[in-house]
This record gives sequence, C-alpha cells and structure tokens, in this order.
Amino acid sequence: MDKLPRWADVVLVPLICLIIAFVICGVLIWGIGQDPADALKIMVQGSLGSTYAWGYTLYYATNFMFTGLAVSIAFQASLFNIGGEGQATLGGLGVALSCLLIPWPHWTLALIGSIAASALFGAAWALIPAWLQARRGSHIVITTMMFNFISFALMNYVLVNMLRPLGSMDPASARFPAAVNLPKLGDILGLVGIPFSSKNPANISLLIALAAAVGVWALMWHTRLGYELRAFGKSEKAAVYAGISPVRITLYALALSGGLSGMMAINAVQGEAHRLLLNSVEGAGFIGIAVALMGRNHPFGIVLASILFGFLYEGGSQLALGTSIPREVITVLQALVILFTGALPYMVQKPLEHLFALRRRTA
Amino acid sequence: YDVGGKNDKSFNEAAFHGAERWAKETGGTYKELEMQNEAQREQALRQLAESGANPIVMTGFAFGDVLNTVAPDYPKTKFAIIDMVVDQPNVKSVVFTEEQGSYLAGVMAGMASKTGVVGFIGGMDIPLIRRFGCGYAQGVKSVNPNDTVLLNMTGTDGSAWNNPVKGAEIAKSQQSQKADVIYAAAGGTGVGVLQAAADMGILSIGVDSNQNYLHPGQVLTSMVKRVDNAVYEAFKEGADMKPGVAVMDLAAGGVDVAMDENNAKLVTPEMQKAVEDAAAKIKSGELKVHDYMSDNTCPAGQF
Amino acid sequence: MAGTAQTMQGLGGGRQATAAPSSPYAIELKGISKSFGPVQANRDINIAVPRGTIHGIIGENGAGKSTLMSILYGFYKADAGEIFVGGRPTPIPDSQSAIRAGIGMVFQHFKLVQNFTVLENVILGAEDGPLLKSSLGRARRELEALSQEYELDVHPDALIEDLSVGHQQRVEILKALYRQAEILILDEPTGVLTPEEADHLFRILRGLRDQGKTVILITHKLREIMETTDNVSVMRRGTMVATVKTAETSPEALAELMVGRKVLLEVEKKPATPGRVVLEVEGLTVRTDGVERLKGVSFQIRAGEILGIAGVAGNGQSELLAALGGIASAGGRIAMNGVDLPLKGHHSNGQTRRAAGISHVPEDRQALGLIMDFTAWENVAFGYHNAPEYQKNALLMDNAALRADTEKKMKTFDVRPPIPGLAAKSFSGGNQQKIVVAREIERNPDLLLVGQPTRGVDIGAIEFIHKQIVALRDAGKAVLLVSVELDEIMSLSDRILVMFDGKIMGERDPGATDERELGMMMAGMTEAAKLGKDA
Amino acid sequence: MDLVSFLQILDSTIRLATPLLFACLAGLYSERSGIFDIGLEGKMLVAAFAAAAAAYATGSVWVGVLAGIGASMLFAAIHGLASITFRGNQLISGVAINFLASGLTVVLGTSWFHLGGQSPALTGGARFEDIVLPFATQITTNTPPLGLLDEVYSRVISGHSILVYVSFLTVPVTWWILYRTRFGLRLRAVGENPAAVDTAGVSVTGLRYAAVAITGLLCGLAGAYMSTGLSAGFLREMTAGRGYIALAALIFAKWRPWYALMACMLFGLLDAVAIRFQNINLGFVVVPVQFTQALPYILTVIILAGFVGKAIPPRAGGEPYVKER
Ligand SMILES: Nc1ncnc2c1ncn2[C@@H]1O[C@H](COP(=O)(O)OP(=O)(O)OP(=O)(O)O)[C@@H](O)[C@H]1O
Ligand SMILES: Nc1ncnc2c1ncn2[C@@H]1O[C@H](COP(=O)(O)OP(=O)(O)OP(=O)(O)O)[C@@H](O)[C@H]1O
Ligand SMILES: [Mg+2]
Ligand SMILES: [Mg+2]
Repeated sequence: MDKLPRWADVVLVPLICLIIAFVICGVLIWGIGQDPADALKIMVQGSLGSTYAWGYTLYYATNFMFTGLAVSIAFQASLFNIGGEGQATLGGLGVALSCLLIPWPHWTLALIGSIAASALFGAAWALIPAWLQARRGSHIVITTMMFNFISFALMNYVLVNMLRPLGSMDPASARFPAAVNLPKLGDILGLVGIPFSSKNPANISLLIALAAAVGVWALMWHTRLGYELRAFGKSEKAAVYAGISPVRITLYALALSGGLSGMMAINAVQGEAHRLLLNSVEGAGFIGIAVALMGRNHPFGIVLASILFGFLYEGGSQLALGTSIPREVITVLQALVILFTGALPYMVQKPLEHLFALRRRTA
Repeated sequence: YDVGGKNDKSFNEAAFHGAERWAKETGGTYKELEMQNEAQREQALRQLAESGANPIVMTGFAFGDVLNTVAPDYPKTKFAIIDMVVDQPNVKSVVFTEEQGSYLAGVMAGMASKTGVVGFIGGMDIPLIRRFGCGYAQGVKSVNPNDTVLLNMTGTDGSAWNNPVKGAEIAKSQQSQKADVIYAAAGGTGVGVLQAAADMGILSIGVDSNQNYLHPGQVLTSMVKRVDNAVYEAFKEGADMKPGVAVMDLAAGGVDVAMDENNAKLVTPEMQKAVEDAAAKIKSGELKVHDYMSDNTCPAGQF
Repeated sequence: MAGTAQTMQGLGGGRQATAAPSSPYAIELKGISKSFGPVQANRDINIAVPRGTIHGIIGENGAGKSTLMSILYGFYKADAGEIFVGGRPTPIPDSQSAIRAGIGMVFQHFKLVQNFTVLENVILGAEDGPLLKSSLGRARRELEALSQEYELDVHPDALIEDLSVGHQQRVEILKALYRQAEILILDEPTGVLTPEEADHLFRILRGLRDQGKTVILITHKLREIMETTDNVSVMRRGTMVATVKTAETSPEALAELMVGRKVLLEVEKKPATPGRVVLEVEGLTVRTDGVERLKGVSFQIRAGEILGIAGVAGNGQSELLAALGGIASAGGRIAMNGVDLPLKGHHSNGQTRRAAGISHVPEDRQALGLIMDFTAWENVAFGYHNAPEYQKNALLMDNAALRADTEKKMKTFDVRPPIPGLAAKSFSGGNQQKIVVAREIERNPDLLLVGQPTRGVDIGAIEFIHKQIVALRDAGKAVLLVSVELDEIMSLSDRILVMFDGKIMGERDPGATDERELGMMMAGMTEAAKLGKDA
Repeated sequence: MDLVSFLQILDSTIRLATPLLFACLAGLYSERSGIFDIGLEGKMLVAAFAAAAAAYATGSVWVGVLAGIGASMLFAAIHGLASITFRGNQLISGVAINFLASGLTVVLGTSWFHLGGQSPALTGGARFEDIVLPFATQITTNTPPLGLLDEVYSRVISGHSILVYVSFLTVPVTWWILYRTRFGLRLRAVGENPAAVDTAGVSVTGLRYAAVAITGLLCGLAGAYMSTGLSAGFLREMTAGRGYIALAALIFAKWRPWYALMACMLFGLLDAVAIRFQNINLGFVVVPVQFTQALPYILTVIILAGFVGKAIPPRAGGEPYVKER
C-alpha cells in the first residue's frame, strides 16, 4: 500500500494508460488489415508535425477547453450538466446575432460583443434547467439532455426559416462581415516573432480559452463563490448549515457552466466558420464531459486533456484523409484513451505501486 | 464526400461509383476523402490542392462556403462542386433539378396510389429536402389534384439521417393514414422506410441512387440523381474543365426515375406513358416544375 | 468473576502454546498489525478474551480500537498476525468467515440500509433460500422471540430511517443475534444513546453474558466500563498498553493509562454570573414533512450562563438548534440582543445568524459541521468564508491568512495532527470535533449553540472541549448546550431545560436535581417527577 | 382524431417504447446495485450491430439475438471491470463505452461488409416476424371496422415481434426479482449501503457483477430488437440517443420497475404523437415541424417540473466500494 511518488502518479500512470490505449487500437488497425505504425506516424505528423498541424489541433482543443471547463464547474457543484451541446448551440446563435445585427467597426469590439452574447445565450439556456432543478426538483441530467434536443430543433428552425439568406441551399446564416473575423493565432504569434502557420482555424479564441481556464481556477479556489460551489458540491446539507443557499448556487453554477459552453461558439462560429452552421458544435459538448472527467475537474488538467483530445481529433482526421483506415478508428482510440486514463488508472497504479515498493526495498 | 459517409446507399455512394467508372475506363487514379467535421472541409480541400490533384470534385452544398475562400488561392486547380453554385473562375458548379425528378416520381406515385394518399419522408427540414418534397407533391397533384400528400421529416439533429427505426415508424404512421406509396429522401433513414413499406405491402420510392433492388417488386421506382455521371464527367474533363454552372436537369440526364427489372411489374404502360409525357413536357419547357428554392414556397404542399 | 489482582498485559503473546480446542478464551489475537498508508493503526496487538465475559476496550480517539475490531470481523485485512476463535486458529479474510466463526459486530457507524425495513435488514445476508417469503416469515417469528427475550422491542416493519439511533442500534444487535453470534462486538454503542437506552443496552449485554456469550465493548465512557465489564484493555496510539480486571482498577487509573497523563474527570467551574438577556425565544415551532416537531418553545438565555437542554434524542432538540441556527424555517419569534431575527424566507440562513453573533457547533459534525473532503484550513472558514479577515480584496479570498489562522487554532485546540492541509476526513472523530469547536468558539460569539459536543470523543478531548465552553461562558457569553449525555448536561449547565415531544417539560437547577428526576421528565412524566419530589 | 388513429398511435407507442423499456430496465439493475451506467446507448448499439451481423451470417435471428446479448455483455463486463474491480469513475467508463461502440461498430462493419458501416439487409429467418396473437384479426388497409375490444386487441396488442412481449414481461419479472427474491434484496441493499452487505457476509463485488451482467443482457435485447425486429439490419448510430432517453426514463421512474414501464410508454407516446402530428395547422398559424419534433422533449421537461418530485438515486450510486482509503 505504499503511495507512488507524485511524479509517477501525475506523469507515469497517464502515460502508461495512453500507451495501452494506443497499443490496443494498433491491434485493431492491424486486425482490419492496415499498418498501425504507419497510422501512428500519419497521426502524429498530421497533428503535431508542423505549426499548420498544431493549428488544427489547437483549434479543436479550444472548443474542448470551453466545454470541458463548463462541465467541470457544474461538476464541482455536483451538478451533471450534459447540456453543453445545446448551450454551445445557443451560444452560436448569440454570436451570429451579435455579428450579423450589429455593425461592429473592429474585431476587438465584435469579440467583446460575441463573448457577451455567447455567454449570455449559453447561460440563459442552462438557467432554465437550473431553475427547474432548484425550484421544481426536476433532475438536471434529464432537463439538460432534453434542452439539447430542443436546441437542435430551435437551431434547425431559426436557420432554415430565419437566418438563411434567400435562395441559399445551405441551412446556414449569411457570412459575417469581414470586420468581425478574429485574427488567426499565426498572425498573433507572428507579431511577437514566432513563426506559426495561419492557414488553419486556430485563432485568438485559444487565448480566451486559456484565460477562462485561469479564471475558473481562480474562481474555484480563490473566491467565495468558488468556495461555496465546492462546498455545496460536497455536501448540500453542510452547505445549508453554513448559510449557503442551494438555489442560488445551483443557478450560479449552471449559469457559469452554460456561459462557458456558449463561449465555445466564439471559436467555432466567429473564429472558424464565419457564419452559423446547423451543427457548429459537432459533439464538442459531449467530448467536454470526457475532457472534464479526464482533467479531474481541474482547469489545468482540462487544458491538457483538451490538447490530447485535439490531437486525437486532428490526428484522426489526418488518418481518414491519408489512409483507407475508416475514420471511426479514431472514435475507438478516443474511447480507449478515455477508458484507460479516465476509468482504469487504478489498474496501472496497483502494479506500479508494487514495483516501486520492490525497488525501495532492494535499494 | 459530405458528412454522412461514402456508403450511404444514395448520394455519396453515387459519387463514388462515378469516380470508379472513370478510374476503370481510363486507368487513372484518384484520391478520396471523407469529411468528419466542418472545420476539416477547408483543410481537406487545401491538402488536395497542394498535393497537385486536379480537378477536385466535392459533393454536397456544405462545401460551398469553404470553396469560395479556397478556390481563389489555387487558381490553377479546377474545382467541381455538386449541389451548389459557387461563382469562381476556376469552379464548375453542378446542380441538379431534384424537383423535376421528384415530379416524375410524384406522377408515378399518384397513379400507383389506390387510396389517394401518398407519403413523403424527408430527413431534416432543410431547403434541399423541401425541394424534393415540393416537386413530388406537384407531380402527385398533376395526376389527381385531390390526392393528399403527407409530408413528414425525421428529425432535427444528425441522427435524422441515420434513424431507420424512426423512418419505419413514420412510414407506418403514414400507412395508417392510408398512404400506399411513400417517397423517402432521408439518407440512411430511408432504408428503414423502404423496409417498412415492403413489410406492410405498400410501395415506396427510393432516392439518389437506384434503390429498386433493395426490395424487388416493392419499390415503385427511385428518383435517381446522376451524381455518378457528374463526377465521371468532371474527372473526364480533367484539368480542362469548363468553369461555370452546369444544370443537370431532366434534359441533361441529371435526374430521372429508375426503371429496371425490379420494378417492371409495378409500372403499368399508362404510368410509363404518363411519365414519358411529363418528362417530355418538362424537357421542352412546356411544363415548369416549381422550384421551392426559387421563392421558398410550395404551391402543392405545406412544410 | 472475582479474582486476584493480575495485569494481563502481553497475555496472548506468552501463551501461544496453550491454544487448544478447549481454550477458555473465546477470542485470541496474536501479533496483529495494520497500517493505512503511512498510519500504523495497530502495532503488534495481543489480546485474549475469556469466554462468557464482557471485555471492555478503551483508548483515545484514533488509538486503533475500531480498526482492531474491524480486523476481527473480517472487514479489514490485517497486515500481520493471527486470530484464534475458541482456541482454533481461524483466518478471517471476510465478514462471512467472521459470521461463520460466530462473531457479530455492531459498528460505530451502523451498517444498515436506511430505506429497508427492520426485517429486511435483519435477514440481509442470512436468508433461508432464494425466495424471501419464507425467510421473512421465519425471521419475523424469531425476531419476536428475540425481542421478547432481550426486551429489544423493535417493530419489524418499521423503516430504518424512521427509527431513532437507539432503535437502529437494537436492530444491529438483533442482526447479530439472528445470525447466532456467540461473540458480540460493540463499537462505541452508547455514544448516541440516552441514559435509559444505555442502561437498557447494558442489561441486554449482561443477559447475553449470562447465557455464555462473549461481549467486546468499546467505549470512551469509563463509568460504563466500570459498571459493565469484567476485564478491560487499554490501547494507546496503535498499541495495547494494558489489560486489567475491571474490579481491580479505577477510572482515574484507566484514564491515565489511556492518555498517558493525569486527566480531570470533573468539570471545574465557578458559579455563573448571568447578565442581560442575549437570546429570547417565544413560541418557536418547526414542522418537517408535515409533522410538528417543535411545538411552541419559549425561553431566554442570559450572558454568562450555560443553558442545558436535556432530552431523549428526537424530542425536538435538533429542530430547536436547526431553527436557531437558520437551517430550518420556523414559526414564532426569536430576538438576539433585542433585535428580531427572521425565521423563514431567504433571509433566515446561517450567514445572517452568524452576522447576528450566533455560532453553532452542530450535532452531526460529519454531515453538517464539516466538508469531509475539504482540508482543515478550508473547514476553518466554513460558514465564515465571507468574513473580512479571510479576504485579500473584493474579489479574492486570502488563503494564506486562512492557513495561518488554522495553524494557530490547531495549536490552541491541540488538533492532531496539526496539519492545515490535511483533509477533514483524515482526522479522527475527536479531532474533527476540535476543529469545529475551534472554529465556532474562536469567533467569540455572543451566543454559542452546541449540539452533542463530545459525542464519540475521548476523555482527553472531552475535558478540553468542556473547558473551552466554560471559558466562553466566563467571558460573558451565552451558551445553549444540547446533549443527550445527562452527565454532561449536569456538570456543565447553569440551568437545565428538559424537552419532551417538542415541548419544554420544565426547568431545573443542576444543583437541586438528579439524574433520576431528569430521566423521568425526559420520559414525559413531569407530574410524576413533581409528585415524587413533593413527597 | 378518430379511434383508429388513436389506436395506431398506441400501436406505434408500444414499438417505440420497447427498446427504451429494455434499456431502462437494464439501467435499473445496474444503478440499483450502485453502478451508474450512462453506457446504455453504447451497449445497445454494439448489440444491434452484433445481432445484425450474426443474423446475417447465419440466417437465424436467434443466433443474432444471442450474439447481440454476448456483445452487450462483453461491454458490460468492461464497465464492470472499470467500475467495480478497478474502482474507476463510472461516468467516464460509461462515456468510453459509448464512444467505443460508436467507433467499433462502424470499423468492424466497414471491414466485414464494405457497406460503410451498414449491415446487409436481413431477410426471412434472419429477422423477427410480427406475431399475430390468437383471435386477432390481421389488419390490412381495408379491414372493416371491428368492435372496440377487438380493435384494441388486434391493432395494439397483437402484431408485434416476440421481443416486445418479452420486454413487457420483463417488468413484472424485474419487480418480482427486486422485491421478492434474495438476490433482489441484496441488490437493492448494495446500491444503498454496500458496507451493510459486506458486513452481512455477502460479496459486494459478486452482486455488482451480477447486476452489470443483467444490464448487459437486457441492453443486448434492446439492441437486437432494434436491428432485427424494428428494422432489418444495422445502420451506424442507429440507436439515435435512445440509451440516453432510457436513462432519463429511469430517473423519471425513480428506479422502480412499474414506473419505468410508465415512463417508457410516456416517452414512446410522445414520440408517436410527434411523428403523427407534424405541421399542425392551427388556422391562423402553421406550427413549424421543428416545434412538433421538439415537443416530446418540451413535454418531458414540463411533466418533470410539474408532476414528479425529486428523484433520489440509490445512495451508494456512482461511488466505487472502498473499505480502506
Ligand atoms: N479506513 C481508514 N483508512 C485510513 N486510515 C484509517 C482508516 N480507519 C482508521 N484509520 C487510521 O487508523 C488509526 C486507528 O483508527 P481507529 O478507527 O481504529 O481508532 P479508534 O481507536 O477506533 O478511534 P475512536 O475512538 O475514535 O473510534 C487512526 O489513526 C486512523 O487515522
Ligand atoms: N480516510 C482516512 N484517511 C486517512 N486517515 C484516516 C481516515 N479515516 C481515519 N483516519 C485516521 O484514523 C484515525 C482514527 O480515525 P477514527 O475516525 O476511527 O477515529 P476514532 O479512533 O474513532 O476517534 P474518535 O473517537 O475521535 O472518533 C484518525 O487519527 C485519522 O487520522
Ligand atoms: Mg473507533
Ligand atoms: Mg471515532
């Protein structure tokens, strides 16, 4: 029962888990008659091999950071918000309305507008389930799930019947004016002399996501609200004893959570697509759950997990583009990574503990 | 290919067949990419362009916006896009007149129906699908203006195209409302519709590819959209492809209703004749099938 | 059980050779060791329990008593050592083996399924066959017989969550008896019982012993040890310090063995000097789930006095504390320092009560008083996290100040181990309680509400906590003490109110009453008590 | 609305409710034992796939069902391993299972059938036929009207696949197991307080594995019904979120079997109604189809908010059972 040294716990265990996941996936690839080594090479090169590739990886990671942080905030208050998908969809609507309706003179202002609009729309969409849970006792898991479905229907209606330019085939909004386009990450890094490709969708939203991670960290561990959120999450009874209102905390937690989910749209809608698409969220809301769990609900863990998932996502795209391996192999790989690093670390921890104990004894 | 995958038994699969045919005939090689998300479209296009592929053919309206930004960056590369008009000097836009093909399908449905009620099941309520449905409804009403056309959609999220169980259930619901011919324009969901129709002993109409073979003798026809031809043509033209808009209408053989041994027994001579008449009229311009997309309304049905 | 004076220390170790099927010992443990990570909870423990006796085990909080018993019951696995049952070496890898060996255990924290009936809990794991019907029928009959035999009157169809803790404990005992346990282990059984319930329990235990069963009793209460046990073992910091015959020792000697120093068993306090009225309560009512639990209670507390509330658990004391602490909404009127406080609505909460100068040591420290997963320093802010001294600026909290403050409080209250970064759940119950008491008393409140301040706490800590409460009173503050321990009420309070069925039965002066009278009042017999006194 | 339409909707309700009911009861066993399972969707999907594949390969639907159950139980075993033996996070494991099923079914399907993750259509003995119950009239388009009881019996109760009847039978069976058997007693106990079960000398691990295995079995039936009963073959993602809806129904039902039946029927009914009544013309305004499609979800929210109190999950749910920390 000797404890592992901290570095082994934090670095070695996840690493071994990752390797196991990759090996199993490799066996699967081999099983369907393809070359796993080749596949790995393509994945790594395609997602980390150049700044261009990194751009894509970071673009996806940005989405996951927002949704992952969103899930984690609610989780800290022991509320399982699985409505990230819907909240991000509504956030997209907010961004689109802000970008289309207001003639922003410059992207900086547009960005502020979008942050406000996306957070507001996302938060509002989360607040209804929150209120229902706090006041009416509806189960948050069901209501947020239902609100996902409702948001898809709403988006379908709004895009087809309201925001779609006449005569357009595509159920999507008009393009945003060029003035609101966010600067690419490559352009920003270029300013400080770091060469980084700008032919990819990575944009300034990444910095906002990182700032949000720091913000969430400070909020959770350095503010009264964060303290109350965590206390409530650990024990509702005790929270009431301390004078923390469950209703208030539930509303705050979900508003923050929904707001963060909504802000994902800054990246996907304003940063990349430059218009509102029918499915601009593309499951990032659900991946956010995995990311939050894998990042152990800690903002910095979430940033790392997001990058890992960005890598898997982009590496997977490359795999599908570059080989005849079906793209779903990546879904399998994601599943294995989630399974081993998220749910089975104990399987690795145990033997490692024995190993370390053995070494200590012989030393 | 568009999101939805290569082997969807209809749209994307047709494109694949076109490319295969070209490859077989000419011995040329081509690269194929499948999209799994939105941000990837641009990436894939650029990658193909940079790899020297020429021409690059893409299927699905969703590429339109991206192509608008990518095409100018590769002026030497020729692009062909199916189902969307992109106004760039090096882009050929191939559009199909689905309303015309659907009209013919509607004519057949109207004639085959004994109850005077026919059904339409679309995947998702988007303009393209309304165009299908609207053309179909016009065709039905041309045979008998009092016929009822039931217009249903499967869903509002991605599962709308992959929900055979729901497709079957809608088909059963339409059957219970007396529909005896059902037209499915719903991707993978349509498989469920055709299956349910066959199980219930009523007729169905397939879409995009010829789906008559799925249930021989029970699929009235399929509204085929010759994406394969479009892709084949584009590859054949190669780098000499002429930019501009190519309308693949009935006259150009872009759309049609499939007649083969699988549905031969279902198609009466009168039906055959009515279809041919209507086709002729459409080709000659005598009959104008209203395109939902032109003004977002449909004279024959309500969405 | 008379015998010559004999210390039985190291007894097990010395008699390994005598292990035979006809052993006079029901249980022998030899060389038991157990660590939880870095904590060595048991270190080379030897103990022998003679058959047909009640054997007490005492020790400070965290001494390792519960761990040792859990090993005996197969709940934990020992790192080293051997167990002999009836002289035979008996490995006990799981509770099933323990049950087979005739061992039953009543845990400090009951292992009952809250939303099951008594009957279901009793048969769980001891069913007759795959279908429940016959098991339930047989169990009902046996339960009735057992209940009769041992006066364990428990309704077989009651839900556990509706039972008082005393009754829940009887269910635990019934569970063991139903499994025909020959050896019964009870871990701190009286911590939550009223004096009557405790007396009742001990009658049962003696009855069991007289039938030849063996009882192992863990408790912090020396009086119980002295009255009930035949032998007693003392543990300190994971080791077995001594095993002695009860008849040949004294509470003072045991306390010294336990703590390693002299302990004051009586509370030393000067007479009270009550001042102005601090809290005024008028017609306070509380309903939960549609039942009126508190039925119009009125009283006053003055500065510089300790008002004790005696009563059997479940007679409205918890609701009284909850209403005063802002946890439950209530009817009636309360005024603090002459100012009315809201009793319902969202202004009635723990924050506004604290702002009004009311601190609250709740009855259930683990469920209310602490966030078990939070560190000690986070818990020290619990309820006071809005206090200005814990803020760095308008936005951020000052965690460093909080840690420093915690370190200071841990030192003054002798919390062990004094590590602010340790999670609350990693402290023993007694030390957890010290953290709560430190937090609440150090606010220097005008009124301190205290519920069961020493439940499950060892004598060293009890002594300390009592001293702190008295010191607060002497500093001119008011204290409302709710306890089911009559000893505690009698020795701490300046005035005693007795509660029964949500009402106050009467007030007594601790100097002019006795346990018998209070006990009668707690049972709702005011008139009887008065008559008895008059006569 | 005429009677026949109404009955038709009920008929549709039963079909739509069946996979939900299987999955919901599946979740009930697992969660009653203290193992949260958001991987119902994945298990259904993999079962649907395996059932279709095996039925296609052998031409026997029963082999298909067995294969579906087998695959689902394998996935359940993974979940059990992660959350019971290795004390992993049950939510993470469930999420992983869903991803795994979603990816694996397509990868294997593509590699086996070359149909883009679709299975070939099943015909004849490879799929379930609807059973016409004794005395029921076979309904065709032009069957003359029958008496009310006949109508209900013939249109609603008769004419489903055998698995529909199995699923409805599972409800009383589950109730009986849960409340009338030793296993049920222990199962309920282990989800509320595993320490109580452990100290009563019963293996917590064994009980939980048994529960998870039953979950696998029932999810297997749910998936098999979808690919061999409701449709004739597998299609990628064909479960279309029904596993999550089943989970919602389980919470709605407060983890009780009869309530689960009602919850699943309600979800099925809402779905059937939404299918039947799209594009409602109210005269002055046409209700958009998207609204009717969202209606089941909106109504669920309203019903939850209005009529169902707080749902308290099994108390030990979601936490691995650890004695020593
Ligand atoms: N489950 C556990 N995990 C880790 N450490 C534990 C656990 N249970 C007990 N310990 C540690 O073992 C030591 C002995 O604990 P134990 O509960 O046996 O004490 P005790 O004598 O019963 O105390 P008390 O009088 O408070 O009941 C303590 O220091 C405690 O920290
Ligand atoms: N989960 C745990 N992790 C680490 N240490 C623990 C844990 N639980 C208990 N301990 C340690 O075990 C010791 C005993 O804990 P326990 O709660 O059994 O105390 P106790 O002996 O019952 O004391 P008390 O009489 O104060 O309740 C404590 O010193 C505590 O530090
Ligand atoms: Mg103890
Ligand atoms: Mg204790």
